[in-house]
Amino acid sequence: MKKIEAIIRPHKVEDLHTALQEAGFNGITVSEVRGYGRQKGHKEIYRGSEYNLEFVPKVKIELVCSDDAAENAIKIIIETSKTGQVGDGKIFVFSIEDAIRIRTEESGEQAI
Amino acid sequence: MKKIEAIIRPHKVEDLHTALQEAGFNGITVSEVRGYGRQKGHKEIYRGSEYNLEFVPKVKIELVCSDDAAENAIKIIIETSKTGQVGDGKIFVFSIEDAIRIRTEESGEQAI
Amino acid sequence: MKKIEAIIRPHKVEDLHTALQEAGFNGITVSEVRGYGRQKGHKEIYRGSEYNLEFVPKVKIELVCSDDAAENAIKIIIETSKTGQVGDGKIFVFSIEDAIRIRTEESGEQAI
Amino acid sequence: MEVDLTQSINNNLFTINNLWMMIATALVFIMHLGFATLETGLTRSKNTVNILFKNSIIPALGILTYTLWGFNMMYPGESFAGSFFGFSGFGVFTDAEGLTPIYNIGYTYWTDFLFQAMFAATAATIVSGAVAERIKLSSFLIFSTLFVGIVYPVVGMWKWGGGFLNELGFYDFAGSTIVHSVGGWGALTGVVFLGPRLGKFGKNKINPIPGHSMPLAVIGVFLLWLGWFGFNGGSVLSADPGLVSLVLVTTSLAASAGGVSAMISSWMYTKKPDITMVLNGILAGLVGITAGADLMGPLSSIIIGGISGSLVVFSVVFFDKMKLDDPVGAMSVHLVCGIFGTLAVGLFGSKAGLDQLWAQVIGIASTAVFVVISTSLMWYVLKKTMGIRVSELEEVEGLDFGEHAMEAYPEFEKVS
Amino acid sequence: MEVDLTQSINNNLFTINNLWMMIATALVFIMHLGFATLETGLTRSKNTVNILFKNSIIPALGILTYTLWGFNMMYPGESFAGSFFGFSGFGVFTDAEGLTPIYNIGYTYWTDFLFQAMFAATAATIVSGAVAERIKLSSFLIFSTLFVGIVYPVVGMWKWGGGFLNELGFYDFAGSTIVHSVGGWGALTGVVFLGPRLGKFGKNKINPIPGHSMPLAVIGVFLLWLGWFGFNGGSVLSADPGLVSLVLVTTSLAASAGGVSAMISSWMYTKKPDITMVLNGILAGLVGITAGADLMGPLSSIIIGGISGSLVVFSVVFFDKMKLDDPVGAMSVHLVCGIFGTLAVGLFGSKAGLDQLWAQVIGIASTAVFVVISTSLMWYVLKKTMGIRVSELEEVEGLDFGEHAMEAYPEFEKVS
Amino acid sequence: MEVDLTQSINNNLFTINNLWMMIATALVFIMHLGFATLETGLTRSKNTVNILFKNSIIPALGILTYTLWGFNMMYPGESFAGSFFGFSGFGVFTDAEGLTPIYNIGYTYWTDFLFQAMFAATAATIVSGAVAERIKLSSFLIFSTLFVGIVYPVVGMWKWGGGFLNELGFYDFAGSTIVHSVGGWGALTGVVFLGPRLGKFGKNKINPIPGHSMPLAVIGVFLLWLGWFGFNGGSVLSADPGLVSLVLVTTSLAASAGGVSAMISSWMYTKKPDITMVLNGILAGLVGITAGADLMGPLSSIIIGGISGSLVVFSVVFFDKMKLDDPVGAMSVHLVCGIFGTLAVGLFGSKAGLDQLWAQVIGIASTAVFVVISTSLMWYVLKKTMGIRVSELEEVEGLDFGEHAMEAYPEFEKVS
Ligand SMILES: Nc1ncnc2c1ncn2[C@@H]1O[C@H](COP(=O)(O)OP(=O)(O)O)[C@@H](O)[C@H]1O
Ligand SMILES: Nc1ncnc2c1ncn2[C@@H]1O[C@H](COP(=O)(O)OP(=O)(O)O)[C@@H](O)[C@H]1O
Ligand SMILES: Nc1ncnc2c1ncn2[C@@H]1O[C@H](COP(=O)(O)OP(=O)(O)O)[C@@H](O)[C@H]1O
Repeated sequence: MKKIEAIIRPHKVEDLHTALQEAGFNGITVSEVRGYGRQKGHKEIYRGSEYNLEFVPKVKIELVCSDDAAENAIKIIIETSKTGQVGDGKIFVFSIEDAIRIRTEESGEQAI
Repeated sequence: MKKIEAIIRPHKVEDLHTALQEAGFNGITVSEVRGYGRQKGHKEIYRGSEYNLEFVPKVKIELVCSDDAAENAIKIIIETSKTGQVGDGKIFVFSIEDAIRIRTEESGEQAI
Repeated sequence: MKKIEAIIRPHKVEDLHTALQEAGFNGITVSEVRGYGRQKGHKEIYRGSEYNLEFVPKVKIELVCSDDAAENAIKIIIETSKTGQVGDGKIFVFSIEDAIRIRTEESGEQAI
Repeated sequence: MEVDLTQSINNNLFTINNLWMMIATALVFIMHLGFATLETGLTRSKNTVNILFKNSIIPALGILTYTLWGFNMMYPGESFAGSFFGFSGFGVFTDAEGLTPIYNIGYTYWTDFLFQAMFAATAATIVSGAVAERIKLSSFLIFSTLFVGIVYPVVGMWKWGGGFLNELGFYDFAGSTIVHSVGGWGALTGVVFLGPRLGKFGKNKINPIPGHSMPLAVIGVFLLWLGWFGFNGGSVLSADPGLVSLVLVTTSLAASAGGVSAMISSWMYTKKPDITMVLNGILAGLVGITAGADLMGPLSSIIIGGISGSLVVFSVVFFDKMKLDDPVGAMSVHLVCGIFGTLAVGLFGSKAGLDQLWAQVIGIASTAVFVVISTSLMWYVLKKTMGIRVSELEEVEGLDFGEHAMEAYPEFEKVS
Repeated sequence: MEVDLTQSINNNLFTINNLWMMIATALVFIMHLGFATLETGLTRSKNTVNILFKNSIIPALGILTYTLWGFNMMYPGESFAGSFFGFSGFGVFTDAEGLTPIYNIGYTYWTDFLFQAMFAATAATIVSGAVAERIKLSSFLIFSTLFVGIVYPVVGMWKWGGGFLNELGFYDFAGSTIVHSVGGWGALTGVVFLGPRLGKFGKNKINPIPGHSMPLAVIGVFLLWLGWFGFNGGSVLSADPGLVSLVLVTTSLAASAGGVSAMISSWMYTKKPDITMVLNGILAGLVGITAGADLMGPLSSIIIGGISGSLVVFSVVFFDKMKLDDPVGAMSVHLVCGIFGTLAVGLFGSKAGLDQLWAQVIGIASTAVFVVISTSLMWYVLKKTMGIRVSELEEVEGLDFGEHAMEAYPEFEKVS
Repeated sequence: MEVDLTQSINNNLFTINNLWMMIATALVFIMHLGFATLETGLTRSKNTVNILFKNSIIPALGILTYTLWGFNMMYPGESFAGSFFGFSGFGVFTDAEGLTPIYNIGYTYWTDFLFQAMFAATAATIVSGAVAERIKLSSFLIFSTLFVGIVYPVVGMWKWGGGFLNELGFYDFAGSTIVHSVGGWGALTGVVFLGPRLGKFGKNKINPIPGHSMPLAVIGVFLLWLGWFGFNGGSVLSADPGLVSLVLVTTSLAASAGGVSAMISSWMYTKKPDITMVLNGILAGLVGITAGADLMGPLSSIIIGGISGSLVVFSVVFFDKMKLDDPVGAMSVHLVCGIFGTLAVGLFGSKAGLDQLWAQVIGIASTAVFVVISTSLMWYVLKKTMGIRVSELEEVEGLDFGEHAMEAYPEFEKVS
């Protein structure tokens, strides 16, 4: 099994979620993060002083799926989250040893 | 060493924390996430329109422990977090290459 | 490639970020977490009752880099985040299978 | 001609008095926002919509009930009043005389009605805080309607409507007993019937459940203090310069002393200065002075406020020990200090004396008996029929989900 | 000597009246904070700085414009007024007479001016809510200045400045039409020209966009209710005890009935009690009673408020169905209930009758025609020249970034 | 008989005047909530409990100190007053005469006292903002008590108590100098003795530290503007229709012009419209007009407000450049605009002239000398004895943990 972590733009979450759902991915976990990368953040102003807000709001998507499904998941993430502008984000792929569904105690691919 | 990530119901955090402590697990990291899965979220209402809040508030627990202790940790998580209702959450297990305690620069199992 | 996760004190984020940037690490992802460990949290008071706030606010830094760069990254994290007091935090190192830049679809070390 | 002049002068005085009473009405009105923000600030965000909902709809329901029958039950007028109960019919209505000094030199019929209507709703709002975070909305709305519509006007009539407490010499200037401890007793029975919030009391352990926003709580207390200028100042029932200004002074001094005394008590008791205690201390001072705000001098006001401020600190701790869970401290503020303030009339100021003290005790006791019994009955019947407490799951997930399917702060990612 | 006494008595009355009018002015002023918090609460946090900015600067701009020419355009005085337009010059100025009962027994020139100036700015604030979360700041500021500076005083003059609507017998006590529906029509054209917020309407689907803070919304509504005591009560233009106190009663009863009726309607319609609907219901009742607050008795007030409260619930749903996106419900509250309230003068209370109803219809229609045409023109020109809507990217990221480079709640880690 | 009538008329006037003064007192009271929310909004959430605590307890402490001796130090009465210092004994007390027009046609003794007591506490609150986020609570409480209890009444006596500044012809209507710049100088010395917040000034770099809640800041400014109606309007010391209404107009025009001018200045300077600058601009206009609010016409008020509004923008930037760290801009608003407003009396309006200007300069300078020296002494002694600054760790973790062991927004998971 694989765990896919994607850091994407916040306003892409809904599209991505819909696309994943349609493709049969039935679970994801989402969290709020701030990112720093090539996209350099906003200039902000406060009481007459400018400063650079280096961290940009991003959303992290975590998706666990079977090895086979990973490629498709990655494709979907790229398709829905790409704008071509700096700051679209990254996808990281990990291998995962086990997954367990707490409710049923099933493990492995049954669990996801 | 293993890293265990569990996505659980928010109100189970305290029980789980107490149980882990009692079992000798001396460190965890907790964060707020939103999950989508079989549990389909609440119907919400706002100004006369209904909509489905698809993402459900969950808490992510991260716990790093020795390979041997992992099984026990998983057992404890299941025990305390299980309600039998859809939405109890998942446990994901990863292998981790190294752990370092910043304060002492110890690494490996000493660090956790 | 490696993924480095560090749990550090919130007020160290800026220093760490500056140091990583200077060392040529061009991207990180940051999120807010709460930690429990040897540092036992504050005594808090509310309406005449004391209680122990066991979870301490921490920040999680996620950094993906090449295998070679990992050591340097770890060194920098330790240097900037260490105060010597209990609660400085932990560094966890994972191996990561792949990284993809959504914008360009590059993968591997090019992506980071 | 001189008669004309005298009448014009009289009319002017009437206009001034009435103006003050209308402003006092507006000030009492804003107390409802004070209660709303205070109670919201001292509870958890998962129950915020629910609390805001209750505090928004109570004034509306209270004013309507008071229009329909409450006013005429509380102030039935001589011809319709007994010593314990009176009623002069449904609805509010006046002829032209009601708008002249003949009705009362201090206010028109309409001002009279609206000022009293704003007062009435505060009693129910006091209960709302104590039963927060676990009560079923529908049951609470029924309880509140009955409470504002029957319990409050009946007790009110005993004193302000010319009933037996008035005849007896009981003194309660602006309602330490008639408003605050009436609300407080209703809160107490509610707390007993409902039981504590889940997780509040462990074995041998009290778990504080901190409120989610201190700024909201502070906004609430300042608005309440402001509103009290109308609550006490308006209870003079005219713009009498000496009396109203004295009342504002005693009110402010008691509030100040209450805040400072609560700060000192809590600082000594827990080793840290506790903002929620200071806030409750200010309110405690305000409730404490309410029964005798027109009878005290500066020093007595400071003493009464100071005692109330300490009382509230230890009372909060005491109720916790008794496992009576009151999220916002309504019982400590309104019941305990309401009782103390009523007694203070017999202990300090121009009416102090044993006879007076005895009259005060009777007033407190008869109110206690009636409100405890009547509200217990109401809670009991509601509990047996529709239930008064939400399910465990709903309580855990928050009443905002369960009762309203809505969130108070629905944003997940701030920038989505 | 008697003349002296009479004059002193008269002066006293003048002082009282003027005092009430100044207080009413302060109460209307605080409505701006009410609008600011209500609109902020009902929109997303990424646009909060923008909304606060608009609502803070509008009263300032409005007061200044009104000083420079607006007041003299709305109240030109007989010698400068036609039936449709009048103007008596730039700036505000008075001689000594303007500070005596000779000017008006109810208020001085300065009080007159300031009370009206506070009113004026509310009309623009109404628009602000409806066009929130997507309008360009600079265009909005220009629109608002023209709206407060020209559109509002012109319509106002038709009735309150002695223009043709006044001659015709049209009645609008405190401005259901002259203030609220003027604002409402401006809101409607703005919404049409701007289009809905991104993501509000999917194919066959309405996506609610919940506001980010219910406590702020509640604070707003209570402050507005409070302010309405000055808005309606001050429109008596003196401290007349009978009339002002009646107006406060009708105002409060309509607000209460509006809230309760909206609660019931929304509870029946969506099966859950919706706090935002209760809040809008209270405002609806207030807007509804505004045209005839001095003509109604308690029962008519409750009926008018009750109808308004239900109207607003179905109106919000209706506008959503029409794909007219109004984040705070300004059109439902101010336009729909403004129209209903104006009609209510012909249907209920002491002026009810077919003739009056007809006059009301003419007043509503002529206001509609003028405001829709003039504001459409303004929106059109602004759209063609500087543009009225922010870029898609800016809307997605929030106007706070784009327009202000600032965040309303900038903290990331609370404890950093 | 005529004498009777005259007296009744007089009594009525007394009642009206006193009513206004009591309302003005309530309005000044609500400024404390304004300061509390403004300062909370413009600082970080980790220090919120601390700021709320200070702003809740200061009015209480201030009112008590003023009761005990402050009032009698500031208004000693002729028999107890020198040119520089006077004192007529401890405590407040009046005989029956103090409640009649014999005391003063404008107010009773009690109203007089309470109005002045509310004023007094504002001076300390001004300091509170400037020293926020790093000062030790206990030291601040001692400083504030001495400041309200000694520094403020001494300077106040110089002018309002009949001291040497009054004899000299110095004019300060409602306290641009006597209240605002007294607070401002205390803020300045505090800032110097404390030093900047950690991380505010890097090498060659100013790091803005954004406040955590813009809605709170906006609530604060609107409440302050509202309160200013009482602050300035009440300083007429009667309900005189012409004068009070003029003062409300000049106050509002200066506030509006201040806001607009700060908007323009900040928009031009930083290329973005800055809400915090608009808010400070409004306050700047209010402080600027305070010294001469009864002397100006509309145009002068707009000019004074406009200049103040720009002044505050550049002053904030200037103090940052001087490495004087003032989280809320208290020095820019209260000190800089307090000085400018005091000078403006000599430059604009009915008292303008070189002699007056000179008197104003003397007033400003003598206040500066006395307050700077006395507060420096206080800060110095406090620093050497108990310390005035929290530890570095405490500052980093937030004063809420360190001083109060409490959080303002304690929720971690909203739904737990
Ligand atoms: N090496 C990295 N490790 C962890 N997260 C990263 C790394 N590089 C980038 N990110 C995350 O990805 C986001 C987007 O990256 P960025 O370089 O700005 O744009 P792009 O992905 O278009 O090249 C960043 O905001 C950050 O959250
Ligand atoms: N494939 C997955 N990848 C990542 N997170 C998942 C996945 N499936 C479920 N989750 C997380 O687990 C939570 C619970 O899952 P759900 O399917 O609702 O219930 P259950 O665990 O009882 O089957 C979800 O809300 C989501 O946060
Ligand atoms: N076994 C663990 N698994 C996951 N996170 C941990 C673990 N141990 C500690 N942490 C995280 O590291 C933080 C610091 O650890 P702590 O034991 O308090 O201090 P130190 O790192 O100085 O020994 C904790 O607050 C927690 O977030």
